[in-house]
Amino acid sequence: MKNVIGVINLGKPHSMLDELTRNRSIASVPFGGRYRLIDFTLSNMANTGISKVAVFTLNKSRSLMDHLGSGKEWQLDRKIGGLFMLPPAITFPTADYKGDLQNFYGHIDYFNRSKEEYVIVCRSHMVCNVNYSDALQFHIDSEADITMLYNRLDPDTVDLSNCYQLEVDEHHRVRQMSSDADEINTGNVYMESFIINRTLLVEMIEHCIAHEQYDLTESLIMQNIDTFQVNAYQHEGHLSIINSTTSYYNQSMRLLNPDVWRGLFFQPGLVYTKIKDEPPSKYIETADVNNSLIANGCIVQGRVENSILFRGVKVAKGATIRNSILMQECEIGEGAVVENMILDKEVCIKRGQTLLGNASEPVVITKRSTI
Amino acid sequence: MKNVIGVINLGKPHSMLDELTRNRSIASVPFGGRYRLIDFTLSNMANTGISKVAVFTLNKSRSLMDHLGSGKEWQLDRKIGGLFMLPPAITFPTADYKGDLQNFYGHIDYFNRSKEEYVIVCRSHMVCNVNYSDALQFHIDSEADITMLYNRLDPDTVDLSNCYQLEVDEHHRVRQMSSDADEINTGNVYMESFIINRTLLVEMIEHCIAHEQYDLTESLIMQNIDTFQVNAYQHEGHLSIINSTTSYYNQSMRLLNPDVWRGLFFQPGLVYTKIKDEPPSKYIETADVNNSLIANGCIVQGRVENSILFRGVKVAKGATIRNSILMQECEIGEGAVVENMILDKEVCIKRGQTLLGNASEPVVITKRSTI
Amino acid sequence: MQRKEIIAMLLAGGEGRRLGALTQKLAKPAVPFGGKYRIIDFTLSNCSNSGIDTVGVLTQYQPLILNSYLGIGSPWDLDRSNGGVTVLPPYVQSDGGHWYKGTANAIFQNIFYIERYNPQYILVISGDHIYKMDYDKMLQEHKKRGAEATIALIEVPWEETGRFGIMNVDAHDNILDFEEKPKNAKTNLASMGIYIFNWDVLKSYLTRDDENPYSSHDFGKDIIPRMLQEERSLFAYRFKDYWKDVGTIESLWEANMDLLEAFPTLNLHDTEWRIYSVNPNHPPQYIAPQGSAKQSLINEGCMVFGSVDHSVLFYGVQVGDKSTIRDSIIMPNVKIGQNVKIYKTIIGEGTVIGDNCTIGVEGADAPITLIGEDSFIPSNTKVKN
Amino acid sequence: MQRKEIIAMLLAGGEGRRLGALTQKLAKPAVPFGGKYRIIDFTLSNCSNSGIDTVGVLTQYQPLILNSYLGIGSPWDLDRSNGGVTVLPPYVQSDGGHWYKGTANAIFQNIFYIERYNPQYILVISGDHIYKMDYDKMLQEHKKRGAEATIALIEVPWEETGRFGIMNVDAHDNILDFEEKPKNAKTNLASMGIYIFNWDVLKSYLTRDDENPYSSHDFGKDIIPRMLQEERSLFAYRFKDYWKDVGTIESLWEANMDLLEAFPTLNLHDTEWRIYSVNPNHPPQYIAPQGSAKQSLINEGCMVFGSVDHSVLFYGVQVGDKSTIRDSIIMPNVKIGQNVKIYKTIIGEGTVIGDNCTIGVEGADAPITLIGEDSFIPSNTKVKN
Repeated sequence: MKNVIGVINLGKPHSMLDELTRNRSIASVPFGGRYRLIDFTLSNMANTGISKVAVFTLNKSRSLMDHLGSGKEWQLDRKIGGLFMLPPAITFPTADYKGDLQNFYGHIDYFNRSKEEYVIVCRSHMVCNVNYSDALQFHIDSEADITMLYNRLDPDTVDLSNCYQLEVDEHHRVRQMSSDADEINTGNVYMESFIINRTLLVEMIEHCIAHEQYDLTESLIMQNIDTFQVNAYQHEGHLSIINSTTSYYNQSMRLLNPDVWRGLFFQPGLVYTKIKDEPPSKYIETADVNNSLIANGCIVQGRVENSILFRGVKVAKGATIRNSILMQECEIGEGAVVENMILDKEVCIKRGQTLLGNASEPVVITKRSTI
Repeated sequence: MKNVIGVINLGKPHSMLDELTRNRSIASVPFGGRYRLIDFTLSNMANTGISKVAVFTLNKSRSLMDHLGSGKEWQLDRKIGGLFMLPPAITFPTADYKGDLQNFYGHIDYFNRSKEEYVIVCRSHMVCNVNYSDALQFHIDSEADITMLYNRLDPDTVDLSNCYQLEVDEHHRVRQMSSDADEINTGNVYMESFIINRTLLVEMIEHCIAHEQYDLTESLIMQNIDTFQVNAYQHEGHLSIINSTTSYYNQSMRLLNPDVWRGLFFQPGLVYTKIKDEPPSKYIETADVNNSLIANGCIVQGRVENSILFRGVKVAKGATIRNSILMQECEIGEGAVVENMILDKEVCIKRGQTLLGNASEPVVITKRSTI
Repeated sequence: MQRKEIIAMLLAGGEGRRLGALTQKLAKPAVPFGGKYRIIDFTLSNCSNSGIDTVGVLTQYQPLILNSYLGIGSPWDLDRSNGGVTVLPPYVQSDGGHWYKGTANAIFQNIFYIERYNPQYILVISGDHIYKMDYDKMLQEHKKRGAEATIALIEVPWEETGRFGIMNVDAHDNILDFEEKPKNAKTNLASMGIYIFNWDVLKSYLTRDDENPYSSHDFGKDIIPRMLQEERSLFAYRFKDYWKDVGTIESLWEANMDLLEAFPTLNLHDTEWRIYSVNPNHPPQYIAPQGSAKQSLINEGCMVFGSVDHSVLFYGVQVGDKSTIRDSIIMPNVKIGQNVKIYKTIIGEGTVIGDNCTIGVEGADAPITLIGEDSFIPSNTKVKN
Repeated sequence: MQRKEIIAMLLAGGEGRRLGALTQKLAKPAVPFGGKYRIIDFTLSNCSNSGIDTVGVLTQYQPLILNSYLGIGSPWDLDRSNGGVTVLPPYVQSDGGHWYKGTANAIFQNIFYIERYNPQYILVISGDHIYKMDYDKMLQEHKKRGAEATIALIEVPWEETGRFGIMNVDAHDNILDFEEKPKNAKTNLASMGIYIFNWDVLKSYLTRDDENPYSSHDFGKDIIPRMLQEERSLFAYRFKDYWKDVGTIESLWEANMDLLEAFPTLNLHDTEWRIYSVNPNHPPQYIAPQGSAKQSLINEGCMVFGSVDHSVLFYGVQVGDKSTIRDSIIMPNVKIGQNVKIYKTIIGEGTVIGDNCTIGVEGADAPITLIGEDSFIPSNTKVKN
C-alpha cells in the first residue's frame, strides 16, 4: 500500500460525549476494555499496509499524543512516511474555526508534497474492523472520483441521528445523501470514510476554500454528488456508531455478545493499542464474574456482572459491579455497589459506597474522583 | 547511569536572540552547521549514559518537538525512562507565568514518581561537550547538597553579561555568586548546570513555591548558599555562551579554529542530532572555498570564505559568501554577494543581489525570505 | 561505538529434554509461563529494568525461532541501535562449524561480539530461571567490594543441596570454595548461575580454558574452580526473593501454581518491575453468563463459557460450556470443547480438545498429565498420565 | 504474523576477491562507496524507498561484521518489529554445518525464514551493485503481466556482453532464452541479477533443484534455464538508468569518479530517493584558509589543509598542509600528512600516511594504486602500482 495516504480527520468539533470528552478528543475516548476509539481506524490502516498517516487534530489532543507516541504500535514509527500530527496551522479561539476543510487547507502542502496516488479519509467515532484493500480496488476498477464507505443498519432499531444516509443505485453510484432521516431512511449509513485521488482532493479543497465552504462532508462530497462520480462501497462487518454517551454505553455493552467480540476484534485484522505490559488478570477465591469483559492487570475479588473492566481495575471482596463500565485503574472498595455507571479512569469508590445509575441514561463519574 | 534523571530547563523566558528566536525557542536555534543548541546538552546526557530526560518547555516548542521526535538520536526512544516533554501544566498568558520553578512545581509528580537518586539540571544556551560522570562522582564523594558546574573564562575578553560568576573557596565550596560583574568578577562562570539529590530538589521546590519564589537559580540556589553545602565542579573544556545575536555570531565563528572544532565536536563524546541523510558535499570545478565549515548536502560552485554553511546550501557560480552563516537549504544565485550576514533557513538570494552586513553587528535575514 | 559499562550474556542453549513434549519445537527459554510470558522474558526484563541495554543470547539450537520471538527486542525495550538484543548461534566458520562445547566456550566463541562494546563488566545469566532481580545492585556491590567475580547465591532447603552448585563463604561473604552437586554439602548456599566478572579477568580465563584439552569449558566446573584455586577475589551476593529453576514438568507446574496465591512471593502486579513480553494484541477476555473464574490467572483473548478454578490460562484459550478446568496450565490458543473435565494437566500451545473428554487425574497428590503442542484430542476421550 | 505481499532476499555472500586489499576484513557489500555509503546501502535504500520492509541478507562470511553494520536496521528505516532486516548466515544445524552451495541454495536453506511472512512475491537482489530502482514499479509490471518470474534487464555495450547473462526477448518482452556469458550474444540485454518470483512457483523450483545432484544451485545457471525449458511465463523488465557492478578495483574507481560530474547520471542529491547509511555523527567538514576543494565529494568530519581535486573523501579524513589529492578515493578516517601527493589511488579505511610521500601515478591512463585498510606509510615514501 505504498500508493495510499491515510488521513484521520478529527478536525470537526464533536463534543457529544459530554463528560467523557471534557478533557480529551473523541478519538482518545477509551473503548472496549483496552482501546481508544482512534485505535480502530489506525489499526484498519495498519492492517491494510498503509505506512503514511496524517491525523488532523483540533484541540484537547494532549492525551491523544501521549497515546499515539511515535506510532510504533501501528508500525508508523518510520523515517519514510510514518505518522504526522497536524493541528490547525494557527492558534485560534474556537469561534474563528470555520470547519475541518480549513485545517486541510492549512496543510495543503502535506498533500502537494506527497507522491501517493490515493487518499483514504476516515474519522474515529465509527468503530469497525475493515481492510481497505478491497474498497480501494473497487475505487480503482470503477474509475470513481470518490468512493464512500457505508454499512447497512436497521433504522428502526439503531439511532441514526447525526448520521448521513445514502441512496445508492444498482451501479453502486451515490444518488443522494442526507443527515435528515425524513429525507432518506435507507439504512445505508455513510461511515464517514472515503477514498479519493490525491490530486482531485487538493483541487476540491482549494475550490471549496475559494468559495468559503469549510465542511468536508457537505461542501466537498454532498454538493458534488451530481458533478463527480461518487460511488459507494458496502462494508459488511460490525459497525458501532458512537455519537452520544448513551450510544457509547450501549455499543460497549454489545461487545458482551461473543459474535460481536469476535467480529470486531479479530476479523479481518487485529486491533493495536498502546501496550501497557499488564500481567494476566487475577481472580481470587471469592471472585464471582459473569457476562463480562475483563482486560489484563485486573484483580477481582468481588462480584462482576454484565460489565466491562479496563486494564488494572481492582474489585475488592464483597463489592458488586453490575451493568457498568470501569475504565483503567479504577479501584472499588470492599462491599461497594456500582450499578449502571460509567467510571472514567482512576476513579476510586470507597468501601461500602453505593452508586446506582439509570440503565437508560448511564451516569459518568469524572476521571480521578474519589467517592 | 541508571540512577540519574536529566532535566533540560527551557522554562525561563529567553528572547535575547531576537529574530533567530522569533518562532523558535533558544533550544532549537541552529548552530555549528548541523546542530540545534539543545543537541549539545542532550548529547552530553546521552554520552553520560542517562536514559531518562525531561525537557521543561515554555512556548514556541513546535520546532523543538519536530527536532527531538521520539528522542531516537539520543537513544531516548525507550519504554523505561526515555524522553519526556513537560510544558507548563496550564495554558496561560505569559504575564501569569512567574518563573521556571512554577513549571517544575507543576510537574512535581514527575520527580516524586521517579526512583533515581540524582538529578542533573541544565539549560541549552551554554554550549559545551562534557561527560557528567566525573561531576556526579565529585558530587557523591564530597557529600554536597548541590554541585554547580562552572568554567573559567577571561572576563576581560569574553562578554559575561547575563552570566552568574562564582566565588569558590579552596574546598570547592561556593561562597558567593552574582550576575553583577561589579560584585564578582572571578571569571568562574556558572554553566547553569547543577547536580542535586532528587528528594532534596523536591523539598526545595516545594519550599520556594510555598514562599512564592519562582526563579530556579536565584530562589533555589543563590539564596541557599549559606544554608546548604553548595559545591562547584570545574569543567575544563570549551564553553560557548550564547546570549545575544552578536555572541551567537562570534561563537559560531570560533568554530573555524581547528582546536575548538576538535574540542567541541569530538571530546569527550560525539554530538548527536537529527539525521537528514544528506549526501557528501559537492564542490564543482569553479568552487573556491577556504576557512569554512561545510555541512553535508551542499553544492558549492562559487566562492566561500570564513563562513559556515548548514546542510543542503547551494552556492551558484560566481557567488561570493564571506564572514557569514547560511542555515539549512539557503540558495545563493549566480554572482550574488553575501557578507557579514546570518541567513536563517531556506533563504533565497537571487542572482546578482548584494547583501553587506556589518561585522560587529551581524544582520539576520528571516527564514524563507527571498531577496 | 560507545563503551558499555556492562553487557549481559544470556545462556539460552538448554535443549530442556526434561520438559518433554513442551520443548519438541521450542527451546526451553521459549516455554510459556505464567499465563502471558515465556521463561526468557524474566531474565530479559530483569536486564532492561536493571539498565542493561546490551544482551547477547547464546543458543545452540533453532536460532531462527528465538530470532523470530526476540525480533529487534522492542517488547523488552532492547531495540537499541547501539546494543540491544542479539541472538548468537554457532555459525559456520571458514574452517567449518563448531558447536558450543560448554557455557564458557559459548562466551569464548563470541569474544568478537563482546569486544565491540568494550565493556568493563560482564553479566552471565541463564534463560531458564524465574525470578526478579536488580542486576545493577549486584554490580554496585561488585564494584564496592572490588571483586573480580561476584556470584549470586540463594539459600535452598538442605535436602536439595545435592541438586545445586554449593558455595562455602567466610564471614565477609568471600567465596572459599565451590562444590558441584555435593553429597554432603557444607552450606545450603546454592549458586543461581548469575555471575558478574571483570571482563579483562574473565577473558584471560576463557582464553586459557580454551587451550586446556581436559576442560569441559563450563563456568561451574572449570572457570570458577580455577579462579578460586588461583585466589582471585570472588564475592558472594546473597539473594532472598523468589527464584525457581523450571527445568522439570513438576517445577514448571509448581512455579505456575505459586502465582495463584492471593499474595504470591513473585508479584507480577508490581508496576515498578514489570515483566515484558511479546503482546499478541488480543481483546479483553470474555467470561460468559454461565462461565466462572476463581483463584486463576487468565490472559487476554480468552473466552470462558465453563468454569476455571485454580488454573492458568494463556491468551486465546477457549473453554466450552459446562467444562471444568482445575489445577491446570492451558497454553496459548488451546480450544476446549463442551463438558470437558481437566485436572492437574499442562496443555501445550494450539491443542484442540473435543467434547466430553476427561483429561488428567483429580487430587492434590495426583501426577501431572502433559499434552503436547498442537495435539488433537477427539471427543469422548479420557487421557491421564 | 501479518502476511507480506513481497519480501526481499539480498545476496551479500560475495567474497569479492577481485577487490583485493579492500575486502580483507570486509564483505564486498560493506566496501565504502561515494564518500559516505557502503555498497549495500544502495540496495537496502532501494528496498525501503520501494516500500519493501522485510529484507533477508544472505551472507556466507563474517556475519558478525554485517550484523554489526546493519544493527536493527534503523538507518534504512528497516527497524521493524514485524519484518525489517535480518542477517542470515549458514548456521550449524543438528546434522552439522552446511555452506550455501549457490545463490539458489542460499534461498532454499532459508525457506523457514521466508515462510514466516507467507509472501506472495519474492524479490531476489544482489548487494554489490550501485543503482537506484523502484522495485514496486517492477512488481506492478509483474502483476499486470501475470508473470511467474520477472527479470530486470539493462542494455550493455555489445563488446561487454561476454561478461553478463544475456537475454533474448520477443516483441512483448517475454524472455525466450538466456545465455550466461555468451561468446556471440544475440542481444545486448544483460540480466541485472534482480528477480521477482511468485513465491509458490519459486519454492517448487528450489525444492526440485535441491534434489538435483547435478545442479550448481544457481539462479542464472539452473533455476532460470529450467523455468524457460518448462515454458513458465518469464517477463523482462527494462531498466534505463545508472547501474554498475562494482566488482573490480577499476569499476569501483570509475563508479566513484562518475559521481564527480557536474550532473552525474546517479544523482545523490535527489531528495525523493535518498540513499540511507549509518551516520558517524561527525561535525561539518573544515576547509582551512590554505585548503581548497574542487570537483570533489567531501563528507562530514574531514579537515582539509591541502588541496583536493577530482576526488572522493569519506568521513574523518585529514589532509595536511601543502598536500594534494587528485583523482583518488580516500576512505574513512585516513590521516594524510603534510606535503603529500596522491594520484589515482584508493586508500583503505584508517590508513595513516606520513609527510612528504608520493602515492600513485599521475595521468588519465595511469593504473590505479591501491593501499589497504589500516596501513601505515612512513614519511618520505613513494608508492605506486
